[in-house]
Amino acid sequence: MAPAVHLSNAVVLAGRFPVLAGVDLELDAGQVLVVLGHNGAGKTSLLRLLAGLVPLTSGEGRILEHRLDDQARHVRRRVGMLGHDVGLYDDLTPHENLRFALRAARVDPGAGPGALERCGISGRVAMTPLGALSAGQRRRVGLALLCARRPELWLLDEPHASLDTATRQLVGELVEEAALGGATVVATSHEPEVAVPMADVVATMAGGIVIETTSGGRPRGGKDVA
Amino acid sequence: MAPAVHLSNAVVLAGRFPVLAGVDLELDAGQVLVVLGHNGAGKTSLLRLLAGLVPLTSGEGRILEHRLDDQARHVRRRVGMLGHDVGLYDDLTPHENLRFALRAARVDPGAGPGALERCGISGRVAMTPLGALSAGQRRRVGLALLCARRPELWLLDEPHASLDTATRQLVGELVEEAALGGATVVATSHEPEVAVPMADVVATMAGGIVIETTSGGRPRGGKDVA
Amino acid sequence: MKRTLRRLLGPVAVALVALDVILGLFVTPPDIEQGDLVRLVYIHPALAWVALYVAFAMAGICSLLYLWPRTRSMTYDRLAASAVEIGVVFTILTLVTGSIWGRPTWGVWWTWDARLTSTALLAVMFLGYLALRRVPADPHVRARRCAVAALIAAVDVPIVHFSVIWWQTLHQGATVLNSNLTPTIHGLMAWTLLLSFVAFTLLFLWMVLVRYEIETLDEGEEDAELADALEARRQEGAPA
Amino acid sequence: MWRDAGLVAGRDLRIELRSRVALWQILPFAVLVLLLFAFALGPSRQALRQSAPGLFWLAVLFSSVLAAQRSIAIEGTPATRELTRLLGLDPAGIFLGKALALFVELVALEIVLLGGIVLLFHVSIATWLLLLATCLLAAIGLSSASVLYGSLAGGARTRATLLPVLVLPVLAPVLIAGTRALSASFVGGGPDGLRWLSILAVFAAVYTVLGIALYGPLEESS
Amino acid sequence: MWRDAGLVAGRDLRIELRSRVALWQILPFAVLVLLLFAFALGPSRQALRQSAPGLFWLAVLFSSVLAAQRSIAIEGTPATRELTRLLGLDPAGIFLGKALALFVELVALEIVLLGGIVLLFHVSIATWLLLLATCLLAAIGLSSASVLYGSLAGGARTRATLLPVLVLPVLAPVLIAGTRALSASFVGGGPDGLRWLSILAVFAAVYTVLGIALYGPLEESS
Ligand code: HEM
Ligand SMILES: Nc1ncnc2c1ncn2[C@@H]1O[C@H](COP(=O)(O)OP(=O)(O)OP(=O)(O)O)[C@@H](O)[C@H]1O
Ligand SMILES: Nc1ncnc2c1ncn2[C@@H]1O[C@H](COP(=O)(O)OP(=O)(O)OP(=O)(O)O)[C@@H](O)[C@H]1O
Ligand SMILES: [Mg+2]
Ligand SMILES: [Mg+2]
Repeated sequence: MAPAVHLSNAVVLAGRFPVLAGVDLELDAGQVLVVLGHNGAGKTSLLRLLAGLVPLTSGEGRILEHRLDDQARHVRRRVGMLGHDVGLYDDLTPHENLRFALRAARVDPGAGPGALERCGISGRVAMTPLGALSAGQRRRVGLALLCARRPELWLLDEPHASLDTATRQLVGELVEEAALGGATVVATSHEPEVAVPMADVVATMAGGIVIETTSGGRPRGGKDVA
Repeated sequence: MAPAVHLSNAVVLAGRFPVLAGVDLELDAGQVLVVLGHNGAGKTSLLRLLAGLVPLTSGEGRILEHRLDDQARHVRRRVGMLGHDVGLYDDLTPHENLRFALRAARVDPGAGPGALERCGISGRVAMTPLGALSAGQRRRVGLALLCARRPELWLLDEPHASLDTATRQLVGELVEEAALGGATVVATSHEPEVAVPMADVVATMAGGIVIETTSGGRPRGGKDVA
Repeated sequence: MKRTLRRLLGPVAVALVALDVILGLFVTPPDIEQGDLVRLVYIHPALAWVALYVAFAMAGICSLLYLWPRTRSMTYDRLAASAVEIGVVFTILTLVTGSIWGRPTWGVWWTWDARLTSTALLAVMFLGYLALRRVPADPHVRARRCAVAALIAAVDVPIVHFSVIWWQTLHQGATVLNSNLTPTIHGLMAWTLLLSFVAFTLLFLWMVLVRYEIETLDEGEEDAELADALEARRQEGAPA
Repeated sequence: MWRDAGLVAGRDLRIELRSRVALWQILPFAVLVLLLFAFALGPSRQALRQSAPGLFWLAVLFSSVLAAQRSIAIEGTPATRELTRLLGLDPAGIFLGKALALFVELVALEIVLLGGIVLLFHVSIATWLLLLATCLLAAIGLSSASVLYGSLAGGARTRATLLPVLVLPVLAPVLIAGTRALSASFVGGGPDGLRWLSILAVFAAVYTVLGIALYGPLEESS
Repeated sequence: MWRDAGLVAGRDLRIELRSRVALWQILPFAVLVLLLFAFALGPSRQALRQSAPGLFWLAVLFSSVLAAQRSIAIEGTPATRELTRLLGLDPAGIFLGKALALFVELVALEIVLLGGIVLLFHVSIATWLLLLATCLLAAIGLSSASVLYGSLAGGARTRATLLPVLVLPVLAPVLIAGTRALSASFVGGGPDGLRWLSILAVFAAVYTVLGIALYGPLEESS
């Protein structure tokens, strides 16, 4: 089977600055990759490339059988991303946001309330416009969207940031569930203590390239499925 | 000496919703308080109240000898805050941003470059408009501003979020330095492992009030100065 | 005392307006030139007076009182808002009655007369204030913003007034101002006219007070609500 | 495509209903523009009546730029735009949906403004059918072009200032043709009006087709 | 106060120099508005020349709303506004600084637009001094009022649409007086021009004073 994610010598420019300077990466379906690295190493840029949101300047990229250079649209449909900013509508409530997003993604919107509930958004909070929610609550809604949508490639940019202790554990559970279900997960992190245990592979980035790849702490059970 | 921070039964409304539902708090100059609590507990709201950015609906508040209800302007001048969003100008470079902010705060702008350097912003990054920087780099610039400005009350909203391992340690150092210099520090956190060791007092919030106050892990050296 | 005054104000205002209408419609004679149309004189000028002078002055003064730190209180904010809201109604009624009157007298619904133009401009200013008021914000923030907006608008009123008057007179259009009315006024008509001013001013004040009371009622409920809300908020922390 | 269009139009109109921006901000603005024109041109009734059709369309144009800005603002931050791209909505559907929502608002706007010029500028309408066709076709053209250009400008941090410069020159044909067609519908010049109407129709068709075709590649890049 | 004003004006102008929004977006918009007026009023040279002063000021007004929006946008997100409040800048200084930066841009704009109407609308200038005074006084009034209202609307998420409705009615006297004063400077009517000039002067003075006095309480809250 072809790998779920394949990058070779991928270069991405922002303006004239190469945010990615030749990344090689290969992941199978069902694997969990955690990306570490100093600030400005290019982790967010890598996720955005994998999501098909920025064009590849040179090098090669294939995500879930689609080429990144000319089939980015197909890539995007199958990818779910939780960025530094969740990107939902401030004027709509979490419920309405999920309803819209799930219908747009052609997923049964019935899964929305359950997912919100699971991520700890219920009652009053689920009825408050997103703009009024706290930082952590917004991220929870973003997580709930992923959880209800179940994309084939999960891209999580510092998924633990802003979440409280209870929800942090949930992130681990959701990632494990997704990987067991055959999805590929790429997460960045600045907290190796919590992130490495959930990874099959740990990549360390610096200066726009991957400088080291080691194996993570995920129990073998995960590997078997992949 | 009067306490640096004194709140009694402080209530703050956002719209009709009580984000703070009666907070009691007392801190001396030179003390470090770490605030823990679930998402939506009211940590950010507490910091914004202490900064004089939101009006007190009922209860009493005194910050550095100024009443929060009618002297908020004086409070604001003496407070430095690092929020979820740093709030500097995206069009200006870190250098220019610090230069403007320090001059506005009537501090010698000469301290800017040193502080940036210390927070790991130098060379190319210091010359790139803020809007192009990575999440962690932006927070570093925010930290550098505090570090150069040396306010009397530091308010840090999840100071460790988005920072890489090296800079995380720097946060602890800066807080310790500020406290030794007589400043009061209030920091929120979702990572007790890193935050509690730097605290004199740890307050746990839930549902808009402080439900528990314990002492933190800061060595007694800190206490003596206060 | 205040209460009884307010209770009295309503019936008195309504009774006076009714009296004015009866006098205007049935007792006073029709005009030689304008016929029964002249009866609008017992409504329209009074409406205009209330809309432009009473409402704007009230909004301006209340806003000033709000901004002045010593007298700051949400009461003034609410009063100003009520004055503007009711003022908009009166302004629109002025425009409508004026247009209805203008159609037979001038042959057009509208003419670029100084008074008409400034009325329209002030109506838009009122609308701007209401638009600002609808912007979601903290009540105190909103109160301050709106007070400043009302004050700026109020300061603009004389400037608008003079510029529009000069604008119009310099380029005299084909306007028939109502000077032809003055000679036809006789005793009873004058009294009815005077009555209309008093009646509509009282009506305005009463409506403002009612509007204000509705808002304070909301507010009063809010106080009760606040206790509940505080309790509910504190419970959020309890482990589920 | 139609399903996505409905979804997007529903979202835009729902946010509009909640915030009432069009009602409280854009409509008063449109009326205000009419007043300002009168100030600029002086109170002479004759001059105003003659230029009424042009002023009507100018007011529509400026207000529609404002409405387009609101329509972009609904998309929110760059992060929101990215999320929409990741959801895999059909770009043609997004375009149609946003254009539809804008079209509804523009028609409401035109009705109010028409009332305004009839009252304020003393014009009377001879050919109702022509008027109706002019307004509808123009609204289609305006909304399609605005949404298309809105997507061009929407990514920029300076979109509040960029959008008017981009979109107004493109809308100039609507202004010219609309003015002529409206004049014709006031004085009752049928055949002349039809010619201008056909320009409006072509404009509307071209920008709707262009929008459906180009919205995808555009969003791709922004 | 003056020190802070200089600091703020410096920041605004520096950001402007870097982004060139005024140059590349607002100026073209202003010229465009003139062209659209020409389209809307038809090709009659006589009519255009007569309405040139009014159209000039309308174009200035619309462009200055755009410039004011840019001036708010420079303040950036709510977080940026909060930071500014925390830095303890003197509110009167902030007001003066922002108004100064806007004034500089508006004067540049007026110069270009004057060139525009001289070329497009075939007018010639009789009294230069009156022209100069009109333009300067109007620019002061426009910038003060716009900055003041900008701060009112700036906190709102819908400011792009809210600002025009708020500020344009208040600016109407500038339009009227400016138009008349400009007409006078074209035909050379001195005394009449002076009367209008006095309205502009009063307007400028009132709004500058109000701004200095009220900016503090406003920023306090928003
Ligand atoms: C839409 C059209 C009109 C508007 C907006 C309008 C507005 C006003 C305003 C603002 C006033 C001033 C009130 C005051 O100073 O106390 C006024 C007064 C008056 N209007 Fe009108 N008006 C309109 C049409 C007319 C017409 C058509 C007539 C009759 C031919 C008329 C007759 C009067 C009279 C008799 C007064 C009071 C006497 C006076 O103060 O001179 N108005 N109107
Ligand atoms: N237009 C640009 N011009 C110059 N440099 C740029 C530009 N855009 C991005 N950069 C640089 O590219 C890097 C972006 O990295 P990226 O956002 O991927 O970092 P990251 O690894 O996610 O960091 P963090 O941990 O802070 O989130 C930063 O160093 C930034 O300064
Ligand atoms: N206008 C509003 N209407 C209703 N609820 C509101 C409003 N504004 C804020 N809230 C609620 O108040 C709380 C705000 O809490 P705050 O932002 O202080 O949380 P926090 O402790 O900082 O959380 P986090 O850890 O997620 O940053 C949230 O529960 C939010 O839903
Ligand atoms: Mg990042
Ligand atoms: Mg928070």
